[in-house]
Amino acid sequence: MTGNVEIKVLFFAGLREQLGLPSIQSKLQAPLTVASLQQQLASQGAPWHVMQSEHLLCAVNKEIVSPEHVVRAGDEVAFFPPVTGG
Amino acid sequence: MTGNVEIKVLFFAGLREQLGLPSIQSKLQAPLTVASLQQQLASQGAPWHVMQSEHLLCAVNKEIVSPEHVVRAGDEVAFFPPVTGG
Amino acid sequence: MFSVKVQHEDFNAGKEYQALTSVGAGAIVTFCGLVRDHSAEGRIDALTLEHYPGMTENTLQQLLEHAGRRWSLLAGRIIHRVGRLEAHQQIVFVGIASEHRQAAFEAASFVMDRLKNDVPLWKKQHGQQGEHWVEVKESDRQAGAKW
Amino acid sequence: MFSVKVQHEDFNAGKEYQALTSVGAGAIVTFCGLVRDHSAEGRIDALTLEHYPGMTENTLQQLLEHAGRRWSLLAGRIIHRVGRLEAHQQIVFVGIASEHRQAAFEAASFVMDRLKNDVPLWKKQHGQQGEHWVEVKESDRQAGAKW
Repeated sequence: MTGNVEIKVLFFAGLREQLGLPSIQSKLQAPLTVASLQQQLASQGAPWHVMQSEHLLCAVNKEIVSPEHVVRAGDEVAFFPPVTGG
Repeated sequence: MTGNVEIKVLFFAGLREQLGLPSIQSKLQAPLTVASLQQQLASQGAPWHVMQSEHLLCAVNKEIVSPEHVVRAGDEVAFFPPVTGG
Repeated sequence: MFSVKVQHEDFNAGKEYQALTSVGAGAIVTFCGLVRDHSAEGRIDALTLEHYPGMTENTLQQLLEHAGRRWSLLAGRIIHRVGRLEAHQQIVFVGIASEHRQAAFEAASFVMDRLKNDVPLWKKQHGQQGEHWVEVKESDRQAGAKW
Repeated sequence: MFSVKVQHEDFNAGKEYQALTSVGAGAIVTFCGLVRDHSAEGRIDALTLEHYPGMTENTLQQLLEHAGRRWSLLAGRIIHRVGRLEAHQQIVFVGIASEHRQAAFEAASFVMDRLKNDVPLWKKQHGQQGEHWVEVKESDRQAGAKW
């Protein structure tokens, strides 16, 4: 699948605060891996450089995925720092 | 210390039932180890032969002791099977 | 058999335990985590717990099911609170019922170790040093990796 | 800090847990043992628990103190019931409060493993096969020896 895909991206905890927003709706060029999505977001200048952190985790449709995971149209993508619950 | 010592001996659980009594008061020749006390009790004929079991535990004054422990006048001695609480 | 709740409201640990007594278990282990009033860095006034609605519940449910495949369990419950929680308040309840104690102890311990590594929940700490997001502890990472 | 009770009356596990929440703990682990309604040999109707008055309490207290030397604990409680207990009734409560969860889990598990080996308590089982004194399980002996 190629062309533009509409993707919702959520941010949580410290990352949400650093970016100053809980989510964005993005039109991006597909096919697209999580790693390249993260890179594209990180390249948008301040404060987006915080997306460069290799410690960030990514979930697609509420399941943890690896950086190689391919994002599809309609997916809900989330980036967040390592978890600290319990 | 030698001579006769007055000792209370308690029995619990299955051992108490096999002997048909919860305790005895005994005058015994001192010095006396737990092992020899157990042997003396066991040699009194039925049903006392059940005291021969090497699985029995012994407490003196409510602390577990080894067979070599020396019993003294006024001690409270208890014999019982391996424990199964919890 | 397995139930999960994510809520701001406090929970009654006694009632949660009671709910586990109806399954004929021989052993019930519960864990409760509470907000401590201090850490190595000083006084703690409160924590704010953030979660990812939907994913947090799913991941907790998967965690109980994972424990249920690994040990022979009769029932399991997790409640995790979110939002601002003051010092000494309850944060999390984990209850595991099984026939024998070893399975209950291990499964409850497993759930807590993995919860701290795998479930989308984040703690912000408010205290003597202002407020900051809690860092991952190396000891928690190791505890999660041992299973 | 450490409290022990041996009694016939039932206990309220929720209240026992509550009593442990006043010490500023970050982690509270509780264990409850209940009378199962079956074993490998068939139906169980009830258990009768016999103890050695005085020694049972002393040994339980020593067990908590031993745990308190081995782990960093804030509080610990044991209640062990004696007399006739029907299927599904509660037998024993162990509650441990500490700053961190690993100490609480390990200490509670240690107390149960050692209780089953060291504390003068004996179970008679009433059920399908009549009544008999419960035999020591090899798995319990091993669990007690591992600490």
